Amino acid sequence: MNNTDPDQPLLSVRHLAVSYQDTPVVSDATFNVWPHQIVAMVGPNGAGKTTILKAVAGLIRPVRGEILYQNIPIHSLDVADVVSLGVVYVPEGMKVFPDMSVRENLEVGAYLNRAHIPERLRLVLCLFPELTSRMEAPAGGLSGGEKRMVTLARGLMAGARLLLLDDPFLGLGPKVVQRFCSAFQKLRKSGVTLLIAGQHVRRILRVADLAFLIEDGSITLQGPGPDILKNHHLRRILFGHAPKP
Amino acid sequence: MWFQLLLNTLSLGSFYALVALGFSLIFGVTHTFNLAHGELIVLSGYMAYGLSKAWQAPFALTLPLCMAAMACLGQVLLALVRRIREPFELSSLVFTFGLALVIQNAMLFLFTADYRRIPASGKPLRLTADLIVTRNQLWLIGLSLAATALVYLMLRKTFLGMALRAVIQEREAARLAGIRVERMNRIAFAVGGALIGLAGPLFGQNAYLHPAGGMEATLIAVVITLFAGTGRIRGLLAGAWLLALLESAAALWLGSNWRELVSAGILIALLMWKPEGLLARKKPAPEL
Amino acid sequence: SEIRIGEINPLTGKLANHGQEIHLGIQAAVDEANEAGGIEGRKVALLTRDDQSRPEVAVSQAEDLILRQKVAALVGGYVDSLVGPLSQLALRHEIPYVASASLQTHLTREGNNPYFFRISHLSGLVEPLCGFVTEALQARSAALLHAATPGATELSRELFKCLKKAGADLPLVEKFQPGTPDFSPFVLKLKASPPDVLLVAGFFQDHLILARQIRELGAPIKAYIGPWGVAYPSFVQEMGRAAEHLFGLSAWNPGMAVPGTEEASDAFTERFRRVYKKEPTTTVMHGYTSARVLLHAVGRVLREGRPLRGSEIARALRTIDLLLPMERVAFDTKGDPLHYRQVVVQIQDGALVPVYPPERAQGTWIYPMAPAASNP
Amino acid sequence: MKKEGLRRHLLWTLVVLLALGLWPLGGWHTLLVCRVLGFAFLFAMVTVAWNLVALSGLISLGHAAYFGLGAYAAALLDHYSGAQVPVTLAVAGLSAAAYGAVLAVAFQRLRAASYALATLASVEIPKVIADNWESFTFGSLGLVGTRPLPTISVAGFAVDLSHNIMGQYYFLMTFLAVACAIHALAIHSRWGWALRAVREDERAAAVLGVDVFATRFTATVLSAALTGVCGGLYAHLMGMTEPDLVFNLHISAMPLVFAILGGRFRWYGPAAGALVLYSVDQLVLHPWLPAGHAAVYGLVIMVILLFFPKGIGSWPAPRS
Amino acid sequence: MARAPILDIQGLAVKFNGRRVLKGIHLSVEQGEIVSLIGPNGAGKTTLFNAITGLVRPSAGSVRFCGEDITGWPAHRICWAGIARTFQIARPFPEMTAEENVRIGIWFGKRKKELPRSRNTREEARRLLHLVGLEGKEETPGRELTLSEQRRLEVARALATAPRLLLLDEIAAGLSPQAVSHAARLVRALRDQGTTILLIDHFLNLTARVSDRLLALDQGETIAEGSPAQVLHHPEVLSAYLGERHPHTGSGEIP
Ligand SMILES: Nc1ncnc2c1ncn2[C@@H]1O[C@H](COP(=O)(O)OP(=O)(O)OP(=O)(O)O)[C@@H](O)[C@H]1O
Ligand SMILES: Nc1ncnc2c1ncn2[C@@H]1O[C@H](COP(=O)(O)OP(=O)(O)OP(=O)(O)O)[C@@H](O)[C@H]1O
Ligand SMILES: [Mg+2]
Ligand SMILES: [Mg+2]
Repeated sequence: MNNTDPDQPLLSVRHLAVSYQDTPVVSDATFNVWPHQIVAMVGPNGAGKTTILKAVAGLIRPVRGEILYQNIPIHSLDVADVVSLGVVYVPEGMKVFPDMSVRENLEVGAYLNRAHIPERLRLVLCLFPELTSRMEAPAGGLSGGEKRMVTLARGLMAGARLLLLDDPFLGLGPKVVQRFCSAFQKLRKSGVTLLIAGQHVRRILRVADLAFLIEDGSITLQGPGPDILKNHHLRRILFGHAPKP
Repeated sequence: MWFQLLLNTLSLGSFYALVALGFSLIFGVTHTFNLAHGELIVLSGYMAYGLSKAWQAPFALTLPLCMAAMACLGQVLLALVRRIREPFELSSLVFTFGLALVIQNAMLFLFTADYRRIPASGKPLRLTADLIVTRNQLWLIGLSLAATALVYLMLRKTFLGMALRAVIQEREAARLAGIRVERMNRIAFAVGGALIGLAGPLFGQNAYLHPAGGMEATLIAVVITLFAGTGRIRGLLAGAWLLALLESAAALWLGSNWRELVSAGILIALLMWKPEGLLARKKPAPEL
Repeated sequence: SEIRIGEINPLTGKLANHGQEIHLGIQAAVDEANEAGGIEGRKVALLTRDDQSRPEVAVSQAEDLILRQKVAALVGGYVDSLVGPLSQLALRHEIPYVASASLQTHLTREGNNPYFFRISHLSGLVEPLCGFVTEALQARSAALLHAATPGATELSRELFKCLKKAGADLPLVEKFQPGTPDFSPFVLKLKASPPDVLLVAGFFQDHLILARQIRELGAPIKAYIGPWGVAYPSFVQEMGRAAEHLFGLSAWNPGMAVPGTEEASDAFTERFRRVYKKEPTTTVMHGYTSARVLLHAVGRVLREGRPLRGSEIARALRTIDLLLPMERVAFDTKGDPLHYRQVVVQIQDGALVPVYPPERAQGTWIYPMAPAASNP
Repeated sequence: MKKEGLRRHLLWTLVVLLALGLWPLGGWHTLLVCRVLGFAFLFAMVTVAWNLVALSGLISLGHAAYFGLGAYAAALLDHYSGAQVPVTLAVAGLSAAAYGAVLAVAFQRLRAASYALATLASVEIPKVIADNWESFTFGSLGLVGTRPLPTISVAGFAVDLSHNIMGQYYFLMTFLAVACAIHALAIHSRWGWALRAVREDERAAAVLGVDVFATRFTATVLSAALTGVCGGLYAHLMGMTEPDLVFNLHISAMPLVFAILGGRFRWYGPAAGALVLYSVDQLVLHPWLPAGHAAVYGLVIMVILLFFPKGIGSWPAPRS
Repeated sequence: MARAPILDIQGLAVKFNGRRVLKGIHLSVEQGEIVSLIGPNGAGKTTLFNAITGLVRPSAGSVRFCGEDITGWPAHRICWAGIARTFQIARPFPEMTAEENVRIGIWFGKRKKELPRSRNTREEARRLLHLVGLEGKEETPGRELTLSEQRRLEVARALATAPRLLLLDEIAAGLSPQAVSHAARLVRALRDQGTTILLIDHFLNLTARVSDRLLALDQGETIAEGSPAQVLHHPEVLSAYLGERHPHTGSGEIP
């Protein structure tokens, strides 16, 4: 429906500043996300990645700056309006609807976009076949990793154009991570833009067309993922040691 | 006599369920513990009474009118309740307690302290030699089945219902799925209000209207709702019937004075056996 | 200066309807006195308080009236559990208290309280009722149902005793919690073995449900008697045809006065309707009577030129003998009325017809009552 | 904020205590205010007791059961054996505590709504028994003529607690002081920390070594005992005990309202809520509006909740 | 002769609503060992922890700790006996500050009489918070901590009970690579102080680097046990957990 202009940034964050009860957390973040790219955000714990993503999703109001999605300012919109524009945030953590079955959990994900539920359900189950046998079980009784899968799958069900993934691999086993990671390329081909934050630095940066390093609420480094992975500063900040030659 | 008892029980249970339905929905979706529930029911009852007295409105017509009025009043209630802060359930409980006092007194002022009754329409029907069903009972059973079924279908089979339930369970995740929590609250209060509006005239027909009579209705609603487990609509009806059956059986065999003891005892026993509520799915075990 | 009278009644909550009726009766008596130029030229000020049917509130509010408002006497009161503590308070502060509606025996019989008076008592209900059932109706069997409140329990107990003594069969005696929304199991039991007479010591709202269910389920009893709550025009109005032929008790109703007071009674009725836009009831009359008695005693004290002290008013009360529309009021040494006696009335064609005792009857009773099929 | 806040807090407490303590020595309608505050102390004690359970994370709707049991125990003991008031009060507390212990064991798996409902139902059991065991409890007629509080001698002065309202005032105040002390302990002691941990996350608490059951059990039994003593006091103060009076829903609901409006997490919160609300209602609203006082009372509740979401107890202290 | 194992699990089985989640696990851990549990999501690792710490009642089997049979004990007694754990989905006390969270562990982790009389619990709590990298967050309520901070708090709280056996459930999840190395050092240091450690983690670089032994679970059963190298090359582990393509790194790239 929305024709994305490849010369226009899909998401444009300008001079964003966010605080929690007067404590500034993000001070001045400016970046663009271009359509059909995989963009990565890395940074040490507490740097402000989650905060930026939440601001984009409309969960917290920025104190300053603006967030434009396809040139529409979205920083003052309600979460639901942001979602209906096609920007879907998959939060960190394992928050599922505990008393609803896994299937219902996934269907709720598609609440605003109910056109192709069966297809998307199939796609999601290809990605997380572990859930197939648990579809009718209440989600509250899943294991930690299974809940994480439900959370991710729920986000995928929404049919997003811009998908914001917060620490997507957290709690997942290596095999699932691999499978999921290779799905990124497929998602991108199908027209989805991905903005991924997380701590699986290598894995994320390797696939990222563009990456930012966030420190103390501001962007200190940016560039194509594989390049930036070699950066000394980044390695010192994230890995605590200089790169091996 | 047994059939008669069963029929009476059924209608009493349906009465309980109708009284509880609105409360259960509002509590389930918005976590508002609305102690003014009974007062609103009585208010709606007075409205129907006024309509039928002043304009000889037929009973069937008063129902939709009361439902519409109460749905609107539900929005007012929501506007008030929205300002309450955490811990929401307890605070809303106390807040609506205050509200109940205000409404009660307003009704005392407006409608005086006289007991009123909405006359039953039409003669009782004799089904067999000694099985009699009154119009009132037909209304009760029919409407409670219909209302329960509708609310159940709405909650279980529609996307709206799924959204309502999602909001109950994880508010933030629901918002991120694009569900407008505010709108869900408004819907819950509107539907809940309409259910209150529906219960009012029936309450006035089956029992009586009195400004202080709301507390009893609230109590019924609270007991049935908590007993069934919040948001369990089918459980609500089953719980109401079960309670009515127990009460009637106790009154019949042990005498009316043991009625409360038996229902309390069984209630406690059932709660200890199934703390999650009557028809709750087997609990997904503690989350760890 | 004005004469300050304090009144305590349940003005809110479940008992509000009767509480407010008593209040209106008292108000009527006070207004009447003031319109007539006050008592010995002094205006009467009525200070009304709500007790919320809770004794500690009744006590606090009465104390407020006595200590802060300096009232000369107390009047009002609807339920015995509230009247009891107030009578003790009256004794402590030496302020006379005339209770408007109090029944229980022990309140006056136990202990010696020269400051407590009441214009009603239980035997004024039990005697006519029992006489009516056993002598007039000559019922062979009766069922008793009563609310789980002290007054209703005692009434039921006394009735039980007297019916037993008369040799009546009492197959079904039960009690219920006030506010029960459904009596159908009880009605089914009645239907299984119907007694001649059903005596229900419940309240207005209980009759609304029970009488209706009895009609609907067609329990073939011959008489339904509700000592309280039935003999009210509003009951007839709410129940419609379903109220037909039910019996109740009443101490007074418009057009049903103690012989010799017809004129005063009519004057009261007429005035009350005009001023308060309501139909006076027996409860209103209880309030009115209690206030009249108190004001009369106050007037006597003032007339005799004595100080308006509690002890003086109490003394005047003890020697009072006053003919009022509801009863001839005179107190025994314990403060109980000597002449309080209620009348059995039956609802006939929507009117309350006194039927027993014969000296106050204005019609004959219909027994057995019309079959259940009569249109509810 | 800390130090200054603490000083201010202490100052306030001192002022309030002094006012409450010295009031009766002379002031505005002393006797009347003493009577009203005396009852307020009694209900404040129930409120404080209720809050003990609430501090463990459970909302009880059944404190009328303890209250009624206490009242009946005292009244029956007085009636049948003529025991002295200290004895009847002790037995009142013990019998309520016993019921509390039974409930604490029976309801140990219940939480939140189901606990509330179970406690609500638990009132009916003693109530219906008291209502129907006519040969022993006199059924619905209740017990009348329970002897008033006795005369005690304090430091050589004989104080007739039944007639001396001021004596009654100090007497009840002492009880409230004890209850408040227990309540303070339930907030500031090691047990208080256990209660807090249990309230905030039961499983995490259990894994960290908090004995969840024992913590709750203690709170419930203490709370029941205190409430039972209040019931006993009530029976002696009013001289009568009726099922519907002492097992009244009102008694279960009142502490909840008072505690939440007063602030549940400060030692003085529940008591403050009860004292302020009860006395304002009785001393101001009732006389001012004999018929409409309840509406204003309801409005007051709503307003307090909107403007002091943490209860009026949070008012004097600086906001953090 | 070998000493008696500190933890000895025999045939432990757990059912949820009739579904067998653990099917007879045997495991014994020596004093001072670091043993890691690995396995795909939903294998039953957390459930095993729950069964050990008394939060879930096993349907069969026994758990012995220091020679004592602790099966079916209530959770707090197990804690007193010396077993502490962290939760995979962190559950801090939401209204308490981080410091108070830890102090709960210090106060209640042992029986009252076993607690030393005079202790500066405040200092101790701060030291533990510092240890897990939460300095500066002492006064933050648990509710306001980020997820990764909450996990660190879990560790500090568990340590506060001075356990002899520590069960760590995915402590590295969400930590930056540097913090993971820090965690690895912490785990080793704890072992050096004599604490026995059971570890669950999908970060293989943590588990493989620090543990003496690995236990691989799948669908409630042990599929492999032994040294890290052995287990990580075990074909069943490869197919069920690691995936065929990058057998050695998995998600746990070496930072
Ligand atoms: N609700 C909150 N209230 C106050 N401060 C908060 C809140 N949430 C986060 N913070 C603070 O904001 C800062 C940034 O947090 P954020 O969650 O954005 O970090 P992050 O980069 O996502 O870290 P991680 O890699 O651990 O997920 C942290 O210092 C955190 O303590
Ligand atoms: N409370 C519960 N009720 C019902 N089933 C449960 C419950 N807890 C866990 N399960 C099921 O038991 C199985 C094992 O769960 P467990 O949490 O032990 O997995 P895990 O190995 O820790 O997985 P992960 O790596 O994802 O944390 C899962 O299939 C899960 O669905
Ligand atoms: Mg984050
Ligand atoms: Mg796990």
